Amino acid sequence: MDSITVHPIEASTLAPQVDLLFYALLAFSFGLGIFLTVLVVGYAVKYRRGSKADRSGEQARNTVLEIAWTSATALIALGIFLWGADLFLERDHPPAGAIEIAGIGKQWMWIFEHANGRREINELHVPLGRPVVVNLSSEDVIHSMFVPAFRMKMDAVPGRETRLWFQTTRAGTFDLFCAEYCGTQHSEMRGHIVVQPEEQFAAWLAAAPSTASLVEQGQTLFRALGCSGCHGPNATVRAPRLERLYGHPVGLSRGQTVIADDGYIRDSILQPQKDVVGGFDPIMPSFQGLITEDDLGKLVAYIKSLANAGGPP
Amino acid sequence: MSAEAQGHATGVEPSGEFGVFVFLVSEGLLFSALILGYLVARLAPGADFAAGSRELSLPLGTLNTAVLLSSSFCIALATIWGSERSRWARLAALATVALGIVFLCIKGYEYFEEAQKGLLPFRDMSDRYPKAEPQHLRLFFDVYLALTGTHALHVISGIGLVGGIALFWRRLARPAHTLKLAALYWHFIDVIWVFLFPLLYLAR
Amino acid sequence: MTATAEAPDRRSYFAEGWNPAAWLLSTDHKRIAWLYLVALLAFFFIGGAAATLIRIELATPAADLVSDDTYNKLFTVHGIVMVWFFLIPSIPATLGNFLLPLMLGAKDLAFPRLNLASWYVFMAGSLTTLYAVIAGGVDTGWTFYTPLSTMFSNSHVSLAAAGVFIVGFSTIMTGINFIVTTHKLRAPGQTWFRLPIFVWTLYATSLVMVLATPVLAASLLLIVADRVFGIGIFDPAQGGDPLLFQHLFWFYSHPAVYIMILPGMGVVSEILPCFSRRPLFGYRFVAYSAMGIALLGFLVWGHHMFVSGQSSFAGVVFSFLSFCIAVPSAIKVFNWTLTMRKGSITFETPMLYALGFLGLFVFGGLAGLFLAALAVDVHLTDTYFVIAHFHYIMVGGMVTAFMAGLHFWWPKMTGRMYSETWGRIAAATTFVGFNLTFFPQFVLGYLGMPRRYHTYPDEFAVWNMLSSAGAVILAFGYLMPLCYLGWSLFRSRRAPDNPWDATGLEWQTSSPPPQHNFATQPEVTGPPYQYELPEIDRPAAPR
Amino acid sequence: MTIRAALLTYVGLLLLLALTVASTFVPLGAGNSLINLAVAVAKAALIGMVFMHLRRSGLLVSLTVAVLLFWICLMYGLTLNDYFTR
Repeated sequence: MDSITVHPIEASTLAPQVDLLFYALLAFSFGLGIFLTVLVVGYAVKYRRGSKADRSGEQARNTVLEIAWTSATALIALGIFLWGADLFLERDHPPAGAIEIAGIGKQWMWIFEHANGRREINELHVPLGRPVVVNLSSEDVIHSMFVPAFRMKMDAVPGRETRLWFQTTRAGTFDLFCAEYCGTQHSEMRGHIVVQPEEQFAAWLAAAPSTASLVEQGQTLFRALGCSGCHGPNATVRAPRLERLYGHPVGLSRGQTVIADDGYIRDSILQPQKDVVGGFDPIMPSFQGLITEDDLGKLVAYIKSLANAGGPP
Repeated sequence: MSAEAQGHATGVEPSGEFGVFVFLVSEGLLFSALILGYLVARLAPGADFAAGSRELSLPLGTLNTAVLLSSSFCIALATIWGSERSRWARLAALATVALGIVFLCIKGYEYFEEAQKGLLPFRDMSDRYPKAEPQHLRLFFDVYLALTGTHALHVISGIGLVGGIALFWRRLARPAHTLKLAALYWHFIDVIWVFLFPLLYLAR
Repeated sequence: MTATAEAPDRRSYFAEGWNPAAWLLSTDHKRIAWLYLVALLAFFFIGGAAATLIRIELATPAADLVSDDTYNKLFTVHGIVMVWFFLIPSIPATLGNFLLPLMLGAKDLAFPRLNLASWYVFMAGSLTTLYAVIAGGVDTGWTFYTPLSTMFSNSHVSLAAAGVFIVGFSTIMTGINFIVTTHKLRAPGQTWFRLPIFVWTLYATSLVMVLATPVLAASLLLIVADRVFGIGIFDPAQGGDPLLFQHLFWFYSHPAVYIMILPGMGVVSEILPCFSRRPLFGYRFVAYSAMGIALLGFLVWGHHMFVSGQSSFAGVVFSFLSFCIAVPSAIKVFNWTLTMRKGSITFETPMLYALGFLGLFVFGGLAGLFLAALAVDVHLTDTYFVIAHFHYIMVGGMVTAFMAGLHFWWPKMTGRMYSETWGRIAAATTFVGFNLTFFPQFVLGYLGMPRRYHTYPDEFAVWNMLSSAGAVILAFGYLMPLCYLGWSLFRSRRAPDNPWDATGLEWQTSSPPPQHNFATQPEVTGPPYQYELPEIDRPAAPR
Repeated sequence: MTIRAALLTYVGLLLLLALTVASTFVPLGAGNSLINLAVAVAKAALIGMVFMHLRRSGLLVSLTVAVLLFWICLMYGLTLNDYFTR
């Protein structure tokens, strides 16, 4: 690219809002910065030794002035804080009906999995205008998914799931970076987000090589790993059933009740002794280190799909 | 603050004491940071972190606490006798060192037993520990080793300090004063253990 | 002790004894300051050499000078050396060490032997880390983030961390020494509000040193324990939490930023009044704001973690507290500016550096507002915007202040004047070179270029090229003082006791000072900075 | 500090130790932790006040100890603020 860029592309609903705050801050900073520069340079010239300036009536302190600029600074800071925080908290509220994609960071690549099982590496296709939630996890160290055009960034932390969402506003191909230093080839951990109009995206998704959907793959794993031996319908061992589990409250042996969300299911697979369901023995083995993040995502997807399955528990 | 404002008027003595306390603040924050690791693990929802506590030997832990409290008492006597220029001061300091060594021996024996059971990362735990789910135990013993290990290092340096003063008593310009400053450090190590003991041994 | 029969010793500390032992075993704070100065300058140029290689590599988008692994090791060395072996001790251990007793009218620090020991501990630690670097390097970044540093890095992490751990002890020793000295060894009549601002800022810095460094020690200890024994407190596979490391690390490392900048603020607070011939405007507010910064500096560390997986609520809390710290910083800037009003200003080298500091600190500080604003930080964090921001504060602010202070007190330290012409040229060169190097990085960050990138997409090429070009100028700016200051030691005119006609106890003794600083115990009778306009600028007597 | 005071403190410390160990055999749930913590604070206070003669040290030393406690609160408060709201 030959021309000098000073402004990154805006391609999400969030981008113009962040830019508005950014440019407001820029205007304020330059205003104040230049005011102070003019003042310093002005004083330096005006009161240089031997100049004819009037030097009478000088003060060494002025409490009213100190209080005035202290409170002015505090008020302006408070205003910027509220603006930034308000915009930031939106990240906790993805719009309803967002499509969910699993994103996995791994030294040194990004793996994305769509709900129908289509996987891509270092590239992520998303439909234009639809809200997208990316559930991030990491296989090894901390990574950070960063899309400058969306003004959006979130760390992928090993051992837990984090989340970011965005809603695109223009079609095109945008940079995807890993922003958290993750080892030797950190700067090669780059990719693209391909934003396509809805129909094109649907066609792309459907043209997927005939792999099974995430849920189907999860079901296969569920049998292969032996989960169905205890949790399945014909199980002999007493283990909680998983139908209508996701999104519903679960009574624990400790007496508390939790809602079975993604994190709960994940933890129950990796650290089964942590939250034992009331009335059951803590006999489930841990799968920590035995399955990849990739497979874990499939299992969670399968268990989530059971939420609406089956009859009354 | 009146003596404060005088600046030079205050002698060297309070400088030393003040300096030691500032150092202890630093040390206190070191242990606070490590204990924060303990709190984060223990307060995490669900995990039965404290269960690891049952694997520790309560009798030995209690005995060791008593040993360390006794050593503190000893060095307190040493400072009293030191200010009275009594010959007993040096003996009490040596007794303190002896109790410190007893503490380390008991602690070492505990480590040995725990390593035998496969609870410490010195041996590969997956083979040694019989239970299928060592997850929480492992984290507990990680924290346990970090806390008690750092504390043991402090006991060792305390032994070096007090032992050095007792050995070179005659060659020091003001042995009683130096001992008084070292005693502050020793008591501090004791205070740290006073908190570690219930956190680790009595969590149950 | 008492100045009875003995004739006052007029021989300077600088002339007394030039064998190695007389320097290496001296407990004189002035000589220890020199030991630190020489060591720190060496580290500054080691860190600078690494930075030069980084900037050459980044001049083009492709990898053309070093491999990715070498690049990662270079920025790690640059970070570790500059932060722990230069910036943290820079002003406190050199100028602070030299001046604190002089400014208090004391013979030495409260614990002179501890002071000497701190230098040896510093050398032991820094050379340990340097050995780790020579033996193969460290590639974790200076932040040592887990689990990269504990589980995945195959480089010499333990050794490097051990070195930093040891240097931490030296920092704590200096902190204790300064705190006790300030409390106990002030001259008769020197009440707290008669202290120069430089002493206030050293005191605030020392508090931060004593309170923050042990927490760094704890986190490094746990990293080494993880690598050696497998103690997985930060290891998610054992149920530990990698974010806990970030909390502990930034609990130290954010206040550490104030260890770096506070003494710089103190230096500028000495220089601006002197060359404006005016008392420091709002002395008490400047003093309080130093203490305010030291306290608030501990409350804001979470702003390094807005996208780390920390809870949103915690993010909001830390953002709010981060904005609070803007207030005392702004107070200082306003007060410095008004100090110049109605003064009689001259532009010697220290003043030029101080004015440069003011400009760079203001713009660096304002960039901090962007990073404290949550939604904007999500975009800017871990990009070159952050790099530009903290280099404006630490290099533009701290190193410029260090240069200002070095030039200001050079006559006192050595008894020699340096070339004023070269001094002014160097000050201007660093200012221009600095802005050319780091301003483009603000733009790069906003465009989205992540930090610690060895190669980058072509769209960032132009700004990177500009930045690398600026770095060449900056390098010249820093090499120049090395030459003419070094030269001045041997061939230059002798300095008078008080070349700047400054107030402050340190100027009342000879240049360089005698071994015990003062021939007679000085007394303080009034507030600091009692500057008066020179005859030529004095207004007609008011009616 | 007199020998008598030191001895009394020592006996007090051992009694507190016995109390805290004994209390673990009574299942009280969170109450156990509370008792343990209270006893630890009491023991630390005894050691500090008598053995480290904080009672007689000047304002400066008391202030130093206060600073330590305050900073521990800062560290714990702001870190746990994250963990409790995740």
